Amino acid sequence: MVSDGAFLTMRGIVKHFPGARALDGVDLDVRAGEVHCVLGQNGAGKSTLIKVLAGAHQPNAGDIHIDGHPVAITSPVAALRLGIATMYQELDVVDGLTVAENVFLGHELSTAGVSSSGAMIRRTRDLLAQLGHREISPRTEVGNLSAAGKQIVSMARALSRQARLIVMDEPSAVLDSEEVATLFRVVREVTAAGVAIIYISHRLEEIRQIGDRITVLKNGQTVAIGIPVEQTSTRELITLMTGRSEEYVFPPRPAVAPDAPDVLVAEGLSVPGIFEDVSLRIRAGEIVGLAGLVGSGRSEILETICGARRAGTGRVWVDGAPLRPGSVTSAVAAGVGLCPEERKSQGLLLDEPVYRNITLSSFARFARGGFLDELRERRAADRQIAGLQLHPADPSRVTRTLSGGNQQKILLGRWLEHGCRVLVLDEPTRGVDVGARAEIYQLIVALAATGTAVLVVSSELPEVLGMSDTIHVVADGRVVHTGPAHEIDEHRVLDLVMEGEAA
Amino acid sequence: MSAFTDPVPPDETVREGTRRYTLPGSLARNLGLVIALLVLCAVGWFTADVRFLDGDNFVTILRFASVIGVVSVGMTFVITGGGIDLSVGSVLGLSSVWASTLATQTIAGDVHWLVVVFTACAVGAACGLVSGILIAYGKVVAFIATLAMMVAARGLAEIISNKRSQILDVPPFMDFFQSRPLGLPTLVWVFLIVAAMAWVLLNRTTFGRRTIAVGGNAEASRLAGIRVRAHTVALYVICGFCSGLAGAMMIARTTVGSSTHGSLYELDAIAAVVVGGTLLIGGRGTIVGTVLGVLIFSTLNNIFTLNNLSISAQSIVKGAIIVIAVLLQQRFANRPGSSSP
Amino acid sequence: MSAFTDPVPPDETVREGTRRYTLPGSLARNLGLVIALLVLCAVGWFTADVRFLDGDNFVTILRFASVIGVVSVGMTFVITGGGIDLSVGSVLGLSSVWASTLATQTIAGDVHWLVVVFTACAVGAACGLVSGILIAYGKVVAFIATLAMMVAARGLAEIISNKRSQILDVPPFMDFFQSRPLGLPTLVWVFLIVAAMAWVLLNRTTFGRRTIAVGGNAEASRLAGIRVRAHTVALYVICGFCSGLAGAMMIARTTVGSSTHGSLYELDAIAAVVVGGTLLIGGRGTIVGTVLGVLIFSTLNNIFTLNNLSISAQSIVKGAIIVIAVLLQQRFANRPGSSSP
Amino acid sequence: GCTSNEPPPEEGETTEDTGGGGGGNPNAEAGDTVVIGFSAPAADHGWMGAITSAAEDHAAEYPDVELRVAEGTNDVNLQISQVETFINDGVDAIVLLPFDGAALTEVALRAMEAGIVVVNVDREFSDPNAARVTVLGDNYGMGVSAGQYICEQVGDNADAVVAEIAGIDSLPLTQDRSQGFSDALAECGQTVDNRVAADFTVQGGEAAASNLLQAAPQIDAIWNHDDDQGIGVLAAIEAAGRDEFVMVGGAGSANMMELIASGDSVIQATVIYPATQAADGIALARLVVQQRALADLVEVEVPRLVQLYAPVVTAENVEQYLPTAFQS
Ligand SMILES: Nc1ncnc2c1ncn2[C@@H]1O[C@H](COP(=O)(O)OP(=O)(O)OP(=O)(O)O)[C@@H](O)[C@H]1O
Ligand SMILES: Nc1ncnc2c1ncn2[C@@H]1O[C@H](COP(=O)(O)OP(=O)(O)OP(=O)(O)O)[C@@H](O)[C@H]1O
Ligand SMILES: [Mg+2]
Ligand SMILES: [Mg+2]
Repeated sequence: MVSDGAFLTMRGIVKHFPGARALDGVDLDVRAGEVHCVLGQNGAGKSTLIKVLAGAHQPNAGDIHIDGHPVAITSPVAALRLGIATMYQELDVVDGLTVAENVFLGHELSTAGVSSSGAMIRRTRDLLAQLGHREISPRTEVGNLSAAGKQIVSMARALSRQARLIVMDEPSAVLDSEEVATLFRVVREVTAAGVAIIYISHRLEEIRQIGDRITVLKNGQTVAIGIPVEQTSTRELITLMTGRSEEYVFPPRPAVAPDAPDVLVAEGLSVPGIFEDVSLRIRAGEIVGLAGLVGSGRSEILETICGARRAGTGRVWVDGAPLRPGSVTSAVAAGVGLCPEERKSQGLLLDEPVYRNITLSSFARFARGGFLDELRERRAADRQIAGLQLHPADPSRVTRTLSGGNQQKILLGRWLEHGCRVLVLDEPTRGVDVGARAEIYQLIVALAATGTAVLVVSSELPEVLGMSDTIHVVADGRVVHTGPAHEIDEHRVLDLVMEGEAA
Repeated sequence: MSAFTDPVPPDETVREGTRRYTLPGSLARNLGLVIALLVLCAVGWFTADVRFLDGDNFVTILRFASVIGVVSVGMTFVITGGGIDLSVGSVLGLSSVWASTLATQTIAGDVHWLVVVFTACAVGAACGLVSGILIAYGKVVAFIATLAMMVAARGLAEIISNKRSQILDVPPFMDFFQSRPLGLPTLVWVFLIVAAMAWVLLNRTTFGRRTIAVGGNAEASRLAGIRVRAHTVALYVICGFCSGLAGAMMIARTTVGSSTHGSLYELDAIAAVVVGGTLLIGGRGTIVGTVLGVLIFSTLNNIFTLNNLSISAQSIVKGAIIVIAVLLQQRFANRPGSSSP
Repeated sequence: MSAFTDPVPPDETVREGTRRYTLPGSLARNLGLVIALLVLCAVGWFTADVRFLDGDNFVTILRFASVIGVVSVGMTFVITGGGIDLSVGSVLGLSSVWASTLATQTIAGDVHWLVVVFTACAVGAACGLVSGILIAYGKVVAFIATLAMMVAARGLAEIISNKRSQILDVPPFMDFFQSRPLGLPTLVWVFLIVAAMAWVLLNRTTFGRRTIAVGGNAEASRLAGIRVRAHTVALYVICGFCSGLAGAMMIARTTVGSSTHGSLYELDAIAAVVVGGTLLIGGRGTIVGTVLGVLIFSTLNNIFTLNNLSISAQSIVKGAIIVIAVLLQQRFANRPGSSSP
Repeated sequence: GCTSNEPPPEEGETTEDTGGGGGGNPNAEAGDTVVIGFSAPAADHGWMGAITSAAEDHAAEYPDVELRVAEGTNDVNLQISQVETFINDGVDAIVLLPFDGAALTEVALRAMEAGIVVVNVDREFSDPNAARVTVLGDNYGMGVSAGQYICEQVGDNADAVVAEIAGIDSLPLTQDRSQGFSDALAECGQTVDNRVAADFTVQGGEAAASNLLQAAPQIDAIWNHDDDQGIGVLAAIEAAGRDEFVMVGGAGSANMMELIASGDSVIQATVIYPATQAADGIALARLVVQQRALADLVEVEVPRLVQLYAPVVTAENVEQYLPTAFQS
């Protein structure tokens, strides 16, 4: 039953959660030195599977073999001993520790309990160099790094374990294209040395680029085991995952009416040290994208427009009325809604039921004299859940237990429910599966069609270029180019960024 | 917005959804506490028999619970909103002193009894306002800001009262609080009404919803348009108001205002709130749990008094019972991540 | 989509980002506290002149700080690891009583002074062990578990001591603690050594780094292969050990073991730790800050006494100063998210 | 005994001199069983610990007394509910050392109305009808005695520095003691130059005293309100190596008396504030309930007010008081 040369074999893995059947008999086998991709829609059970493999969850049933021997992975320590290192989907770093300390967390180099920080720093510096990030100092506290920086630390940690199998759960979600390229270079290096990789991503073109074989999960079951990448078309993969055969496309849209009024106008915004002199205008029904590299300050621009940061200079108008600077409440009241970049820490009440997250900005509407009419509230939430095709479609489920893509949909649902003049999206499809991605695009486009202004940031250039009417290219806190999206391509954007940074 | 809705008849889903996955009901969540309380009552019954089961005895338990109960209800709001208030005991003392001094010295003579109550509540709310502003706008950690308030309010109370107990001589005040409408003392009614209003406020209003949101994730609430800082201030004002009201109740119970009133009530109140199942990190609060927590502690004290246990042994038993009550509560509430502090 | 060659040297971009926001170093982080302390000293100097600047006076301040300092150092570990320990004061009392009773009654006669110290530390560590197990394995919230320990330890101390002060008559013990190596009293040396060891433990060892990891992100620590529960127990044992040692120091300072020793030390210790800049939610701890926090409080007491200020006025001023010190500390430490409780 | 230097006169029990226990006294015979409820503040300092221990021990000596001890508490709310519980319970008598006399008056009145004998100990009610018997120490008198003794010691040195280490400053009894002290000092033209307050505990006394000694480089006399905190005060004095002053204690613990007797300490005198008050309260409650009288008096009823005497103990008369001193 163990396939040829398989390093790892998992058979019939079952994992139940209270109220959810995350894995329902999953099979997987991974060979040494290959990049094995695991695909599946949001909530298919990919993360749960790798958590079982990593010893973070105990399966209800199923066997795991390594090198043909049955093993019991009872704890994260056991998995690490077996040579399995994992980069989790939720960033699993400790903010209060330095980069080097995070890399060696759990297997510190020490003499008689005293940390050999010099040795750890040297090793970390080597690892970071290998990952192409010499500029990150091993002594920096991780809390000061961006999400991408944290992902790199997480990667360095996995490498430092000298593992035989490295599991990567959506590592590219927070990386930009260059960083993904570096990641792939490293992946090729380690696989050449015989290390196996399990790679999870929702970006199918990445799978095509780096993957050797693919296992596809659907609703907690395996629908394809170890099919070779070259012999499988993208369309086939999508069919396997979703049961439908549509590739995600940017739905064709009518051009914005030339006489459409400006909905959002920002003049000369700047936050000292982060970005300067940003001016934007978005007309009704227009989608405006900000393109740039990770760390260029796009998130801060969005936050400032939404009042979450106080601008050093500059003002923002919505429908001609100025927003009170530094007040999210006034922005929300004027119809500006922000779907933040870090949905767990900035967006969601993780321990509250789904419906309360959907109505977080609008629950006052379901109240009379301050008293909530929960039935009406739930009914409204239910409408959104159905419209968003949330899975599972249960308004009372604790939000923490939903998969990442579904959590993102909840955030969209919040602003759909609130109803907004300006929707501001920071990385709206991060960690979202192909099916849901297409749905999100459709939602955004349909929203624009009703006259809403949309401002979007995405690190995936094809996405931001494909979706937007107008593109602003941001480099190092400055807008270096503004123009219609169809007149520019990815290479041009990167050239502009390079010029902007050099300037 | 509503352009994409209704692919499914909405009514269907709601009914389905709400029925199948409702969060554990309030009873289930508080089952552990109810069991703990019943066990305690059984112990009281076995060890003290009719003396425990007597109706008057229950009134005694309730009367004792009422003052600390009102304080704990206020504390529930602050803790649910992600804060903590160490100053409740001192503020109780300060408002009792302020109100009684006003009544006995400043105004003297004919003071309407409501003025006493009103003064106490106002003083409490003012203290809460100061703490709240320090925390929400001054960004001082709640623990420290209210610790400072605790120290300062106690000192102010001592200065105002000159460390003497002020005997309140406003007969209508005493008459009101010593009457027993429907067989229960007024103090108990006040507690019950405050608890009921708090329950409605926390569970049925937008204010309560905001409190849970702010306590659960302040940043997400802010980005969703909630005025987090103003709301935080409001929570401390509520807590201060409750402490002030409790100060007036304390005057009613003791006939005096004193700077020593309410000492260590912060610990009692926090303990009752946490035993009740409110998360100390915020984001989840239960008034029913708090009330049960308060009742557990006051029943415990009552049983101790009825039985002749040595004072020191009482302490040890009390420690053990606190742990057991929390274990029971947690077992039934079945919350994830309850091991965090 | 990553078929692009690196058009921009990536080094440039990220370097910008990481450099711009480096946290200020340890000194800068404690600068606010140092300033607060210096301001206090200046106040002391202006109001009490030579009496404040006297060398003996500084020794007085240090001696006063030493006992609570050792407790606070232990508390720093627990809080950094994401917990809290309310039982430190009671455990201090219990270990002082246990050690002195052992020395005066059980063993009597010839007891080596180290036995006294050892007993106190062992009793403290044992209490910490019980709390730690309740918290880590019993999943009782830390606040409640240690509250129960606080109540129970005080009761046990009263039973053991029969509520009397046990005068310790072990001359070598007193001699040791009353000597002044290099001009500083032994008690102060003990404090300094404990603080130094704690600094090394927290900042330079695997154990310390894991403490920060556990406090900052328990789940990530577990996934990284750290035995979070065992580590948590160890933290409470350390805190208990420090309380026990402080109990022995208290005997040295007062010549007696008493069940009343250490009352309300939990608040003082937590205040010193938090004023020092350790995050109450865990994940960041500073021994230097804690030591400065303790010194601020003891200097404050000293200045009050030198100026013959009434206790009530002291309270009010103290409240204000706590807030100012924390504001200064936060201003310089410049931590994000410090408004959470 | 718990001190190792000198064995105290009796193991454990506190000796009695008011009514019960002694041989030959007709009141010692057992009568009908008396249920007595006892409530006092928390034993958070030595004197209060001695009070409760003495009460418990003394009650155990009577076969006809059933004592119900309530948890010691500094929360008047809790103490009121303890008394209410006793009332519901139908005890025969309540011995009450209130945390705050005025605050407990109303509930004591209710107990009296319910026919329960209330014995008020130490901290006085604001209404004399609230207790059948009141056993009082003399806090003001204590201050006066200490002040007078210090006046004698410093003589007519007008510049003498007098310091005071008070107990818990927010208690009325501390206010009374300080008042008596400064009144007596005024008689001889002295004032309190430095005043600090501790909290009746050893550790508090030590901390307050070390700062006080620093604040006042030259002192002529110190009055320390409480001998339990006095242990800490002496430790601080020893650590500072100071001995230029005389110190007067308060309450009268056995340790302090032994030091006074030994004569080689700065402590020269202490003013007694008996820790047997509650024990006496229990003895009196029993007599009232059993309708007996104080055997040595002609009066057939137990008196309404027993105010204990606050004598000054010095090296001359210490032997007389040592046997009844409390072990702090
Ligand atoms: N702790 C939990 N409690 C309850 N249900 C859970 C828990 N963790 C995951 N689930 C459920 O298990 C299913 C699988 O989730 P999982 O996170 O493995 O999906 P995924 O394939 O990784 O999705 P994504 O691509 O969005 O990351 C989901 O329906 C999710 O709601
Ligand atoms: N909380 C923070 N603390 C310190 N520095 C920060 C913080 N947030 C952002 N930065 C810095 O601000 C700059 C802009 O970062 P930001 O993440 O907004 O860029 P971005 O273009 O939005 O990238 P991404 O696509 O990853 O969100 C970076 O240099 C980043 O390191
Ligand atoms: Mg996942
Ligand atoms: Mg960003």
